[in-house]
Amino acid sequence: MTEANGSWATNEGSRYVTDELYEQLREAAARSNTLGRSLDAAATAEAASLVHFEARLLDEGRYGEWTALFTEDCIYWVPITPGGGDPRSEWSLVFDDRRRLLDRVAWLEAGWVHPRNPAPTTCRLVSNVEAFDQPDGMRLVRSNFCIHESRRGRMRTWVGSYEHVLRRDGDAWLIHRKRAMLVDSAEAHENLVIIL
Amino acid sequence: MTEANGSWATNEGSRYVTDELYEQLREAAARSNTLGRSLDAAATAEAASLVHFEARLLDEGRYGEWTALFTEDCIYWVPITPGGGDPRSEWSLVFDDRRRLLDRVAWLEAGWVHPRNPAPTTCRLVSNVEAFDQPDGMRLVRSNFCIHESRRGRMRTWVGSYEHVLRRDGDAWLIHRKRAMLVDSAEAHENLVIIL
Amino acid sequence: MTEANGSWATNEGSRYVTDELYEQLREAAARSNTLGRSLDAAATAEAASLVHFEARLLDEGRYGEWTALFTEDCIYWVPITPGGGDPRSEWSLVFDDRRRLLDRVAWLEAGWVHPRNPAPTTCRLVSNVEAFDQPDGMRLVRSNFCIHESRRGRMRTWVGSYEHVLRRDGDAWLIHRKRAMLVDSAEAHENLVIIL
Amino acid sequence: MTSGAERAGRGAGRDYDQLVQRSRVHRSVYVDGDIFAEEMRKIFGAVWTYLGHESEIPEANDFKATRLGLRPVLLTRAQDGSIHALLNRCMHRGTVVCTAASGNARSFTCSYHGWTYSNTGKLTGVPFPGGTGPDFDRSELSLLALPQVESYRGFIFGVLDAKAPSLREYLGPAAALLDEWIGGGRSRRLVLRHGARRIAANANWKLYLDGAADGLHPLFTHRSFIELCSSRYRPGLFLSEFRRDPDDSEMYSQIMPNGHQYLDQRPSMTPTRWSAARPMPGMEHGVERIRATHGERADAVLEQAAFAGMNIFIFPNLSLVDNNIGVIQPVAANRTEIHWYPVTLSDQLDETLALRMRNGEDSDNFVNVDDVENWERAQEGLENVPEAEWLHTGRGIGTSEPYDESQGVATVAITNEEPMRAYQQVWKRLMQAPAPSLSGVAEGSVPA
Amino acid sequence: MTSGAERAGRGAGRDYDQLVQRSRVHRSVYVDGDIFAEEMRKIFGAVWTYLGHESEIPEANDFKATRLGLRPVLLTRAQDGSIHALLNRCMHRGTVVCTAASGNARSFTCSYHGWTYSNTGKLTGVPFPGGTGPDFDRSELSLLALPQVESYRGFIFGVLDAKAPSLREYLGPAAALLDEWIGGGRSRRLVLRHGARRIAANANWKLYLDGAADGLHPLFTHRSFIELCSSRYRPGLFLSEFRRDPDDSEMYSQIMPNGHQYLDQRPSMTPTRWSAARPMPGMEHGVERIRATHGERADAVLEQAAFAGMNIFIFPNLSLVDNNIGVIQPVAANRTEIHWYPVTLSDQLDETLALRMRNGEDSDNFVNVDDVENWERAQEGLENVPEAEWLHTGRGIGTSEPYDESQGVATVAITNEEPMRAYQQVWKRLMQAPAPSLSGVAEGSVPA
Amino acid sequence: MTSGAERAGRGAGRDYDQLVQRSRVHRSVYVDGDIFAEEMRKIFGAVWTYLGHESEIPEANDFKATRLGLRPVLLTRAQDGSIHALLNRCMHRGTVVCTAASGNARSFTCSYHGWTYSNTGKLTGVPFPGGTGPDFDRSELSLLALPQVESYRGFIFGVLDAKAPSLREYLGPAAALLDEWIGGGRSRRLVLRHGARRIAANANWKLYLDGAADGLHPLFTHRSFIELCSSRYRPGLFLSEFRRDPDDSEMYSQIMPNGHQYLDQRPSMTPTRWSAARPMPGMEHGVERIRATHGERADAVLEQAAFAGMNIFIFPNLSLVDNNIGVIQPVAANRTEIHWYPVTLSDQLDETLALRMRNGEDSDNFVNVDDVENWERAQEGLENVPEAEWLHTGRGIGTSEPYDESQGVATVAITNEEPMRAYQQVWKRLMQAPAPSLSGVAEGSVPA
Ligand code: FES
Ligand code: FES
Ligand code: FES
Ligand SMILES: [Fe+3]
Ligand SMILES: [Fe+3]
Ligand SMILES: [Fe+3]
Repeated sequence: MTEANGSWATNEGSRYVTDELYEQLREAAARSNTLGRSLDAAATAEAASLVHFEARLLDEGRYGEWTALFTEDCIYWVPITPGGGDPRSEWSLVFDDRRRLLDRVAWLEAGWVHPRNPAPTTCRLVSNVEAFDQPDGMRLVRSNFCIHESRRGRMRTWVGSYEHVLRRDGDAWLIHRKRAMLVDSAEAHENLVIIL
Repeated sequence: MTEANGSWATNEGSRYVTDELYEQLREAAARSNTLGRSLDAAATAEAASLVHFEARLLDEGRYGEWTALFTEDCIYWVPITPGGGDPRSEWSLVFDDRRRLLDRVAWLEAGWVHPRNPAPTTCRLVSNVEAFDQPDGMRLVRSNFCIHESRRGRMRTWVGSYEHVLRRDGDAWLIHRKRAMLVDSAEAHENLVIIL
Repeated sequence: MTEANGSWATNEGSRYVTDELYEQLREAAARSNTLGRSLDAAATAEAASLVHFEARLLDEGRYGEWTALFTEDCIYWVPITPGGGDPRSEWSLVFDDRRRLLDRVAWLEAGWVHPRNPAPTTCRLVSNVEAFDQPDGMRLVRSNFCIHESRRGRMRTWVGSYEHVLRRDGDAWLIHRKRAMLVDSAEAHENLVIIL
Repeated sequence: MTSGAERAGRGAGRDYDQLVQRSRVHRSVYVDGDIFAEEMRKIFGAVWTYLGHESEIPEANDFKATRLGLRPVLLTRAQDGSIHALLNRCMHRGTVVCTAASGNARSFTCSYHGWTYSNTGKLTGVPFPGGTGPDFDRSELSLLALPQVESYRGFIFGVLDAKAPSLREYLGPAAALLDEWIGGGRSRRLVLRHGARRIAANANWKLYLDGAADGLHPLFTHRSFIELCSSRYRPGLFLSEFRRDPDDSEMYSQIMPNGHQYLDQRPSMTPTRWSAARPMPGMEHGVERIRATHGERADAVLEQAAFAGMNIFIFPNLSLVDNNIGVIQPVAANRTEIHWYPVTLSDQLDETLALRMRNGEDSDNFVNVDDVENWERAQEGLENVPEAEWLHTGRGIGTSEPYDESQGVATVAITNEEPMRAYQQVWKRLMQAPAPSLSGVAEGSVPA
Repeated sequence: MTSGAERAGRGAGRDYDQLVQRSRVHRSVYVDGDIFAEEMRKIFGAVWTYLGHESEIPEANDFKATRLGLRPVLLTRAQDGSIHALLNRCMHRGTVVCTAASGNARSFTCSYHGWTYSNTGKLTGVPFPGGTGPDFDRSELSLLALPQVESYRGFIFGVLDAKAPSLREYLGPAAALLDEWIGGGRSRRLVLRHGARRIAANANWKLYLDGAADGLHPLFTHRSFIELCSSRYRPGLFLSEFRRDPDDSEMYSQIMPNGHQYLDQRPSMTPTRWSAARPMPGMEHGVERIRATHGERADAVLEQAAFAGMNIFIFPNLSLVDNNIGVIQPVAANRTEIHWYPVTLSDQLDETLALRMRNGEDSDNFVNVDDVENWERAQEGLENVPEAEWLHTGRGIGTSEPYDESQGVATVAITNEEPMRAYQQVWKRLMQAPAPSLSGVAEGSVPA
Repeated sequence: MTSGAERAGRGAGRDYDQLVQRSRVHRSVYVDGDIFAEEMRKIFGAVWTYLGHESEIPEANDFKATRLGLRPVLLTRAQDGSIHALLNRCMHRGTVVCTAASGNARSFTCSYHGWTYSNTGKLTGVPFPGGTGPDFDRSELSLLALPQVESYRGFIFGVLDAKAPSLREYLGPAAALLDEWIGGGRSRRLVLRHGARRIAANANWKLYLDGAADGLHPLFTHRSFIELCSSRYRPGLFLSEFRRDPDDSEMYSQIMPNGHQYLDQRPSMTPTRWSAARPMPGMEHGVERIRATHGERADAVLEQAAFAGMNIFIFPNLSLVDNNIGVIQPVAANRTEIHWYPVTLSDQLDETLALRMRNGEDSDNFVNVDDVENWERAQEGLENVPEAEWLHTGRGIGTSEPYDESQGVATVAITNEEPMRAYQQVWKRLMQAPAPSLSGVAEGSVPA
């Protein structure tokens, strides 16, 4: 990863995080429970293919391939406030721009994280995939997840819904924004050291 | 909801609940473990689109839109007896005709239900969607569900399989009958104050 | 079941379990976390149709129909070693050739298994279905499962991922190999008396 | 890790006179696991306790698995029709002998080493008897059986004390209430064959008892139901009467010896009980059919689908409400199940059957859930504030005589907490008495 | 099955002088459920305990649900602006009166039987008062309230002991640290309105305290974060100073009376605290904007987004770290929650807001998880090896004077375990004292 | 909330002579959490207890995480090849030092504050030693190590008592059985490198022991397997011999000093052990290959894939069954894990390997599950019926002499419960003795 050096501290991997972006995120979250019916079967299947591939990459720890699914100006966001709230003025469980997302992967992979020694194994069920077109040409994908995490004989579950915003990139779609909304986001959680 | 008045007490929202209906429900339940392979991908996707939309409406508390998915002579049934049993002579966890279904929504929405103060949040995974044609022109849909319900720091799960019977309504399908069969339907359950 | 007699002890239902087969299984497992994107929507839907049908047969205890989905030289394998390991030199939770698979069904159905008196009820969520073509013309299917098992008021869950290898049989696909990889395969488990 | 049963005995040192006073009860009575373990020995089975209903085991050799407190019990009907309550626990090494919920069997074979018991509990077979040795006496190793099992109008009760006075005596004036609840003369029988709804609450079992004859809570606890009825239907439906000041109400509560309680709701269900019924699925169709068939008797027939309006509680675990039998099943100090059995009548008309089912579901769906939530909120408050030691139970003191069992039946206002105070005196008396022993067990007994 | 509270009292017989010694502490202090139950009565509320912040209930009649140890508490602001801490447990039958997390209400009605309390705790209404009886005295049945509730710079504390010395006295020299943490003069206020992050650890609550002023663990516990910074960024970022021998460090720890502790991390954050900040989302955009707007004041403005660098711990449950308030919430002997509230300043500039949020998440995501894992590993080791009875707490003995509360503030090296030894002496003193009682409760008290 | 360990001591007051009698054992021995906590101190480690196998740590500096009762233990092979059993619990604050299941390491660094221990347990490094203070003596803070660790034929055992007689002495006549089980002369070694199957049962660990040499239960417990064999295959397969009256059987059980037990199943596996094997996957192919390669030796070679037919139990936690090592891992009074390790022989032929694996899975899949269910049913019955206090253990009394350890080996019929009675006497003796202490720990010990 050539990005993994001090130059990041002033590079583009974070510059797009502006008040305007925050406002977009806040509005999108607030709007998210007004969606109608999913697009047709083809669009839904296309979306499912991507979110299932993504889930598999995470379950198998293929983080390099995983980050390659994201746009350069991506956001990976796990709000605490049910529904999303306002990330500009509130804490999130996770709020990653591309730089911090790469930090996170580097941190996971370096091997020093005690709650990942030994590393948990995970299995992600992602169902209820639905797809929607946005006015800006992006593709919005909703799905629900249930992640089982096993470590040292104990099992944890992480449950909630995803909203992926996809941007077309040639023939394919890239993940532009990913929001994971835990069903119990504002409650106490044990250590979160996996990517949702 | 203009239906929400005393006139319901004698109206059509219940009149279709006859011995014949009970017999149909009993027979359909008894037959339900003889189904073969699902219809083609298109029919399956169409079915999935509907049950996933329904699940999302329930997770988001959009009860008005949810009831609009049902036919005027609908049944929402959650049997206690594994397999279904005979609803005419047995209790169910839920047995709603349209009137009682609207009662249920009104009851939920009025805000007086103590176990919903505060209201639980839910996340429904609905998978294994399969679709079948019935001789009477209806479309039968089978799926499995796992609903996580979070409230005041505690998580509950409700697990089982759905059978939706859809009736064509112009271009679309409406839910004519919905049966939710909990995998532990005859066991003790904590408060059931969500719609399954 | 005409197979259910002593002739099995020397018949073809096991003869294909050779060192070569073991080597194939070991290699396939080792390769399984290098898969790319799923095939198109049609192939995925076809695969989903089969694994969902299979899941339903198991939930409904239709074991005769279930075994009919498998090839004559099938393998049903549940490794202990995460990722699969080497079944030739390691124990598995289950390692069935066709003969032992039929043994298992006969054992379940005969009614003498104490932990199945009464029998548990199950509900299988199978999601994240993806399909891949193999060089040998077989169709590989990946999916994730969460099985809830209820018995005498207690609920257990079995969570992990499946890999089905399908072989074409005329118009249809048969299950040639099925591998169920529990997310906690190497941890302690309570009684496993269902088919995963 | 601590099983409930092993703790019995630890609760023995409590000063129950301190814990249960006339106008207050100590929180430990609801939250202390040691007291709970003690209750499982000293309440359940120390007095006549409901075990099941004859209609659940109608044929010779029928059986049903049930519990007496926490103890697994097989309720059997022998070949000769007699009813037996056997502790479902092998006398060899303690294995639960039968794991089926119900069935028909002349004998039960333990799955571990094959000891076989008749359905009267007799050890009839031990494998390879040549190896048992000379001291082995099969006759001493019958399943422990409740020394007394009796039924009244189909309700089967059992007691561990061989010398306990008769069931009829124990029921006292409640027997007549049971008759009245069943109605229709001695030949009418109840039928439990309509499934069972089991609910679980994270709360102490006595919270159920506290509400058994209480007319104060419905207006607040059941507001969601009352509002539903009034907003979507009309005044006068079930429970709406609880809006009124109970001093103006014709409803009343009654206290009986041995902890039994009663609340008569029928005065609020007029002109007929059916008229108070909330519309239920199929009502219009059902009513039309009944009116067409039964003419002037239609109103009387419809009463078969209406709630009984009688709330009878037989201490410690049987509750008759609406048209249901509720069985209180304690699980832990802070966990209780209620098993609701809808019942019908031996002369139930086919045309009222479905209406009766649907009507009953209404209470389960829209009423009971609010009770459960309040029990759980009470348990939470009681467990977590040690400084607030007391439950207040003094409402109505001074408005009625302190209940004394020698009185027989006492009638009080429905918001008076005297029924609660009365059963608590019974509870205290039992907790202060020694635990009952089974013959053959007491000798050799080891203090736990 | 055993509720925590019921066990209070069982821990009473412990010989705490044996269990807490100068250079070691007995494992039972961390694993024994009876001691935990005792702590919930004798530590939480026996001294001034943090309950919430004024900015969480800014308006008249605002309320917030919180806990005092395990006890559910309603923190209310009355119509007149006064603040009250009410035990959220109905005086009738113990029901939790209010299940909302926060809101605005003049009164609270119990969902069970409708008793209504004002937001100062007064029982203002009982339904159908005609039936209560002559002995019923509403004035004796107010919600139990903490007899003393005071706030300092917006931090609200309460204590069960009506005669406890003032909060200001209890805080002692820590009050000045709070001032310094807030900064900007007395008119600046803190704002808690940015959500809360609740984490759960399967470990005893005191494991948090043990690390509150400890400068030894970061290099090892937080190695994942330190490596992340150095491998992907540059030297000198947050926590990297802990690599150096603390004897060469300018950082220092302080011990204060009543168990309060302090670690000053600012000497490691130079030239400005902001300069030690790890890059966070939006940093470049934010910094440019601030530099453009504020010119030479930009560096000073950026300090608003930087960590405070002061680690203040107010015994027993309030921790100020980074820019967050951490509240220690014990759940069980082996379960603890920490509730982190990011705070901003009343004069926070809009342009530093998002940076401050993002910066704070960094510690939560990449730092705290390693603490939690180590607490859980410690709990596992402590629970399962009875032969290894002791935690070693002797580091630094002989390098500094044994702390005595009469000293006021003592300054020690950041790896010296004297702060831990000091709070343990306070803990021991409290555990050896009787539990506090609430007026009206003590009389009538029943030994649990 | 109550950790198991904290309860040790509460079980101390039990009258074990009352609880364990010649023909019966009290239920509390199986259900009482306090007795369980006591067992974890007084049984596991008080006598030689199995910890692991040499083939699991073959190389210098290999290690494996295991448990001694509940205590986490690191089993290490030092650079010099010596084997050590270290309590995996940091001497600083109790943290589990190593969370890896196995690996190769010369030293272990605690993740909390960086104390470093060699793989012989020595504390070799403490960070920033300048700050420890003058009293800090590193040599006193080594990881606690089992004072005695010995192995026999690769089986590694440890004991907490420095003065315990040798392992060889403890094994007594069981050592020869181990030799026989391994077979093939002293040069043959066992290999544990084939994974491990861990099963969990909601039952007390001693239920495993009760069946270790019991020939009565198979016909009933394992009926599903026996029926499978006879319905789909032919007579004479594994376990089918248990259908016959054991008095006519050539199989026999043996009792040895220190609680060891043995059941010889080989007489039922004729003409060869392999001939009793149920068909397993790959059998035809494997047999053909072996016959083709080995000619007349084929039958002998196939015995390598067959079950050993010897059931050896070394008290308290090692069981040899089929071709597996079973390790009994107690978790709670009502929870036990059995860890099954399939083993092969150092001279195992490649062509028998897969057959041996597949054969072993058969027992796991179709046999053991029925044992587990019966243990759980027994636990359920034992926990919930306080009035049925006893497990009956009297079968065979009067048919053989009461076993006395001075006898050495005693042989009894396979349905005689004398082996169970015999180990219970050992259990009682240990529970009546003081708990073992580790040097340096006893002094300073605090009664829990
Ligand atoms: S436990 Fe019932 S026969 Fe042995
Ligand atoms: S418990 Fe609060 S009003 Fe009765
Ligand atoms: S706990 Fe191990 S180094 Fe501190
Ligand atoms: Fe009620
Ligand atoms: Fe830290
Ligand atoms: Fe066995």
